[in-house]
Amino acid sequence: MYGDKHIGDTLLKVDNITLAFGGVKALTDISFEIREHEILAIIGPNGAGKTSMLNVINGFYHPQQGRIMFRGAERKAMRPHLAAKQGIARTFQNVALFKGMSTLDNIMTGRVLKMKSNLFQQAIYWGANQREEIEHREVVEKIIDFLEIEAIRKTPVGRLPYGLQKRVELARALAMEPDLLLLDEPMAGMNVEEKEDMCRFILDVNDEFGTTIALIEHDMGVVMDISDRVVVLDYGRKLADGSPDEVRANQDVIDAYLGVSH
Amino acid sequence: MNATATRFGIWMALVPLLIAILGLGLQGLAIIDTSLFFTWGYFLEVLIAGLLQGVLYSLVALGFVLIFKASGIFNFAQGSMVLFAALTMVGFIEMGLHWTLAFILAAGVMVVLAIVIEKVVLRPMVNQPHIILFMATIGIFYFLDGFGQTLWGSDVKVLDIGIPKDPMFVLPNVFEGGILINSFDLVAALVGAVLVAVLAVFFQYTRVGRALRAVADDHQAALSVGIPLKTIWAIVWSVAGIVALVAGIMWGSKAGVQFSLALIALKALPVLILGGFTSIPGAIVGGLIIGAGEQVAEVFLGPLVGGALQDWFAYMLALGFLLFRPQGLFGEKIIERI
Amino acid sequence: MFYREAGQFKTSYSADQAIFPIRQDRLGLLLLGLVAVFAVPALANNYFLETIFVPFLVFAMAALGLNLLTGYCGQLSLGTGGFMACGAFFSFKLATAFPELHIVVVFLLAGLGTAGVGVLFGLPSLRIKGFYLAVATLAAQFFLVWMFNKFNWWTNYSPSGVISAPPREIIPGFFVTGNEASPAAKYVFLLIFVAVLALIAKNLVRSRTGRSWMAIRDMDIAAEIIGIRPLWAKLSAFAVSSFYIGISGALWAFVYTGSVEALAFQIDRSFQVLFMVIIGGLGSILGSFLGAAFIVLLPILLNNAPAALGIPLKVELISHLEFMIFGALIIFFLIVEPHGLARLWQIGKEKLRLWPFPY
Amino acid sequence: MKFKKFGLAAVGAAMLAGSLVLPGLAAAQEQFVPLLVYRTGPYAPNGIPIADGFNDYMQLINTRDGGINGIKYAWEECETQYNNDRGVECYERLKGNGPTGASVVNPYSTGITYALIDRATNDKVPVLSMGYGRADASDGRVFPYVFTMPITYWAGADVMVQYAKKESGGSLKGKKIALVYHDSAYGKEPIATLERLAKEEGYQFSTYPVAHPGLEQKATWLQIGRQLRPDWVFMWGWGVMNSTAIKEAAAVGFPMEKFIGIWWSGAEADVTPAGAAAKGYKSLNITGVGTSAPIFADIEKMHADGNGIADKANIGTVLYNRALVNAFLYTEAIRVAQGEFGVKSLTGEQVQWGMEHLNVTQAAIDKAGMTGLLSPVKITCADHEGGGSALVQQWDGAKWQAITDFISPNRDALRPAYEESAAQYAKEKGITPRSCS
Repeated sequence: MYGDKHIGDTLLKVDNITLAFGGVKALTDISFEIREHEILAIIGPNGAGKTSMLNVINGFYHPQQGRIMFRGAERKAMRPHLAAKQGIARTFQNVALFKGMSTLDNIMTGRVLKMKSNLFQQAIYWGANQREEIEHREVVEKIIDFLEIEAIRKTPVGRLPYGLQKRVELARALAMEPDLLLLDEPMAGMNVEEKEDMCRFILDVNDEFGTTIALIEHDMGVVMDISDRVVVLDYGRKLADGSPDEVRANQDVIDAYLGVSH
Repeated sequence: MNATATRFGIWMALVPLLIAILGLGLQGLAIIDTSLFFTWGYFLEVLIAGLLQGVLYSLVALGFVLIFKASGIFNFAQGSMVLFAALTMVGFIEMGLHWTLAFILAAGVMVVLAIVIEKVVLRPMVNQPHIILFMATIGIFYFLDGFGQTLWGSDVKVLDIGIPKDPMFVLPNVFEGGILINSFDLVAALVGAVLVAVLAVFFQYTRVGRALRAVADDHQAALSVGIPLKTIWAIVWSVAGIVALVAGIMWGSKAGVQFSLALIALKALPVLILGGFTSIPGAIVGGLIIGAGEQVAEVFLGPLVGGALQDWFAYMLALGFLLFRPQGLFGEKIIERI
Repeated sequence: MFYREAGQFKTSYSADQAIFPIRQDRLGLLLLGLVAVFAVPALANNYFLETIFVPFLVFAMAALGLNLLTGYCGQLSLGTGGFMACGAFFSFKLATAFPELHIVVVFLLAGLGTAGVGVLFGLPSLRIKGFYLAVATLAAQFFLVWMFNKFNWWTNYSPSGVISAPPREIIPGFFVTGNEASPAAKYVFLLIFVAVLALIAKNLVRSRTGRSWMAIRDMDIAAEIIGIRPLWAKLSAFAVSSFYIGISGALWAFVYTGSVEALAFQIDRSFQVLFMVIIGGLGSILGSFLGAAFIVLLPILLNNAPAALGIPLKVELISHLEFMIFGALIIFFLIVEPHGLARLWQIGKEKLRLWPFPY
Repeated sequence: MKFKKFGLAAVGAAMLAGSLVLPGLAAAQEQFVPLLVYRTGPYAPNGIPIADGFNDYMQLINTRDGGINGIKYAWEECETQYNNDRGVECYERLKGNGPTGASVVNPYSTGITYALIDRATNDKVPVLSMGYGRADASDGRVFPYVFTMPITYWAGADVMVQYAKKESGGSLKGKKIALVYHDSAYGKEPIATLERLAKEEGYQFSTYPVAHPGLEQKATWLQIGRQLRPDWVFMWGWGVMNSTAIKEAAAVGFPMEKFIGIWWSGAEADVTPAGAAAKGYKSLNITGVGTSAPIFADIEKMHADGNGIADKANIGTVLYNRALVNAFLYTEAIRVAQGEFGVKSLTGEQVQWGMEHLNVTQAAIDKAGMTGLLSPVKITCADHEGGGSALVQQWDGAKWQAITDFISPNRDALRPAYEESAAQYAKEKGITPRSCS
């Protein structure tokens, strides 16, 4: 599949979004789009509003102005679990795993929306529910293989090192078989080797499953290497939007961001 | 601060209006259902009795608020601290000490208790979720119940520090038969008011008080500027212990010092919900509302359902309230961060 | 030594997902089951059956219910007593209004009714959390007990508000409630009933529902992001939990004490069950049983041990000590092992699996 | 690993079993009585003198008389904390002790009594619920093993009304009577009787439930004292509720002379916490007051000899005396049974026979040194109440004083009520009443 990736139509469109907490504007009049099958990076200095942007897309925050269009239809104010239903998955800046559960169970929770057996079938377990459990277990095992975390299947995630936790969180998001995957700093706090692994996984996911990915990342090297397009935010406003090369050449971005950090 | 003061002012201005509406409502109800009884004098009498009772609830709630503010712990053991403090004081009085001396000694015991709790229970549990700490305080509750009885026995003990108990009748010219006010409740309310004033001064103007408020705002930040968290916790638990002692004296001289005193903590919980877990004025106002509310409900609505609704009325009131304003009247709004 | 699982390979996911994947565990459980069903009623005298095994099983049921809510779904409830009262009075009304209804059906229906009440009082959990919710469940506790105490309809207008369980057979000639029920019959009935319901609980927690509960417990925001509806997860936890607690209340009234008034389900009962869950282990089915056994046995041991050891202690001192020991144990467990006896059991097992080699 | 578990279980079982066997190792010929006591918990102030009274009476029988015709009492206390399930556990644990098991059980809690009725009937152990428990258990045809002697709550309500009527100048017509009651099975017992009497006597009757534990009665007393302003207030209170009621009554200025409690609202522990406010408060009592009966000299002597068990401060208190009378009644029943079955350790079933043939005459009371402590009682197969009576006592600020003689309730009206209620119970439980003719 390598090489013949083609970027499709607009999957999600962010249209003039403004978000404020009390008097403080977190996002001002932001517009951009995410296209099918692409990897979009959202970058910007700390406090630029990147995570707030993801939270809006996710349905956690309800913007005061603007619209979110998903697959061409306007999305009304919604709860996060509805976003999940539409096929939007997400990982968090600080790992948000279910600490009391094993790796396997964490990933299995990602299948919640795909499972259909009702409470009584689950209570009896044998029969429909067991078939379903096994069926989904097979899917989850594929993801486990894919992310190379077989060895920690039964380990409670609270005991895992940080890098592995991030990977499990990605696995959980993948288990949802999402159309759009939001990654909030997937490589934060990792060493070079772990970062390389994670990059590979992200690219593989994009390639093999065709999943659209929007990610926030601070490491410019990574961003420039893996993303198809880059959106730059600064103080809640959009500075630039374009291919990595275009963004790299943009004077505003250089002034506001790249010039400072490099 | 200013916004809070303004809001407080608005609320206070609304109170007479609310009371009038409540009275009119009950009067209307009494007209519809003739088995109910209503006169304005009687209504005011019940209201005042309820408000005075409410101050006693506030006294217990205050102990909860102090600890919650400083450590984020919901101290379920506050009730048994009330019992334990009162038992200890009566114990000292029975040894022949004057009650003032007994008070000082009992306060000392409460301070020691606070230090022990901090060392044995709180310190090993520092980074645990709050709900675990809450359950630990249930453990303290049981332990203190047993410990207090082992030390001082299970008998009913009389605690009399000379508070007058006679009924008083005021405004006999305005209302037929006057309005009955219990002098004991009045004294208890005054003591409560004084205690609140002292606590307010303590928090506003002393070094420890400022440190306490800093801790309440942000543990990490307080630690980073060199405020010794452990000392602060011990101090807060001590203060809460002394508040418990005062509450114990008031309740004890009202109902006798005995096992059941620990149960009044249950009455303070709806007060907290109503007033907010972190607000001292909230504890006071919440106590007044719950006190007045449940007395008025019991007297004027109780006959409709066969009475004894005091048990749950406060909880239902608080629960209804919770659905509309989860942070309580004066609590800080909880903003969840992701 | 006894625990060698080497050589036991799982060749299918269904084998791996079995409740007891290790053969020794299965054998042990089978043995335990056989002993419990045949040996215990044959060997234990009525005192053991009536005052240890029967209340143990009833309490285990209640602890199981609370554990589903608090241990698995993370919603602290202090309303257990109130929900037990629901089960007791619902089943009394059903059993007396429809005498032909089989007693197990009565219990299950009472459980369903309690589940409905549980959902009603679980609604605030959508807006409030932690001890705010705990206080809200206290409202349920006080209101329900008051209601059953206040309205005579619930007791069929008994002048005193006490209900007495009518005699009922599980199979013809085999009474489990009322005068003629033998302790052994009660015990065996309870054992099977509770075991089946425990199995159902286990099935639930290892399926989608259980995972949703645990997800809500561990991190509700992340749970919502992957599509778990907090409303559904929390209310289903309240419903299932109340179902179990309701049945335990029915069993309490019908099988254990035989007659009961609403005040038997005071707030103390809620705490008692909560302690079982904490000591046994939050989020563990096994823990519910261990916790129930512990809390049932501790006072009996405390009352008997001094005499057995020849140290005469006054009864009042014993019961004061009991309070203190309870309190201290709660704190001890929360500090040392927040996952309770079940976790200790698991650690012990892991050690044994490796024995005699430490690594 | 499994062996280890079985090992643990075995050790546990052995410990339990050992502790169960020990008390039974004592002497061969003795009469065992389990004592369900509550020396701790919210009702300990009442439970302690009761337990003390039982201990002292049985100790007195053993030390003074060398037992009942030589058969000594053996007894064991079990702490119930006034908890029903604890009570059941205690009963089950102790019922098999002694050479012949429990002779009689005295629960001293309405809730525990209810819980034990089925069990004790099955085990053939008589339950003596003296002034508490089910009033309808007076019908011995339905409740063969439950005894309510000397008097029930319903009869108590009747006595109260009789007293109020006499004090009101012979008629209660148009008077207002309020009942303040503990909102529980116990507190609700008198309501039906008082309602019936309201019709007969023409008084206006209102009820005021007080939620457990009864610390909060402000609203109740505002309603009573400031709105209803009744002529009489009756109270079915328990524990802390009693003293709180007295205080709140005083706070609204209700006259204590018009305030009558049932016999569970009339112990020292019920009035002392109220202090001076309680002076003048009245209550019923099923036993005599004070230490004037001859038996107290013997008790005094026993304590002087160092054989006493009770806390000396409790001797002669209301509840101590009640326990004395209680122990006296079953002691007499055991004597009767010994007459029938021989002088030996008797079973519960035999003691039940003794109870059903118990006839405590004034002469027997005097002979036992119990003069003034109780009125005569005669039990039959059908009547398990035995025609006892109650007196009114008043608190003078320091101690209780009897202010009337024993007053007999009007049982002609009560008996049909017992029978009706018992018949309903029998129907619900599927019991066929035995024949007593």
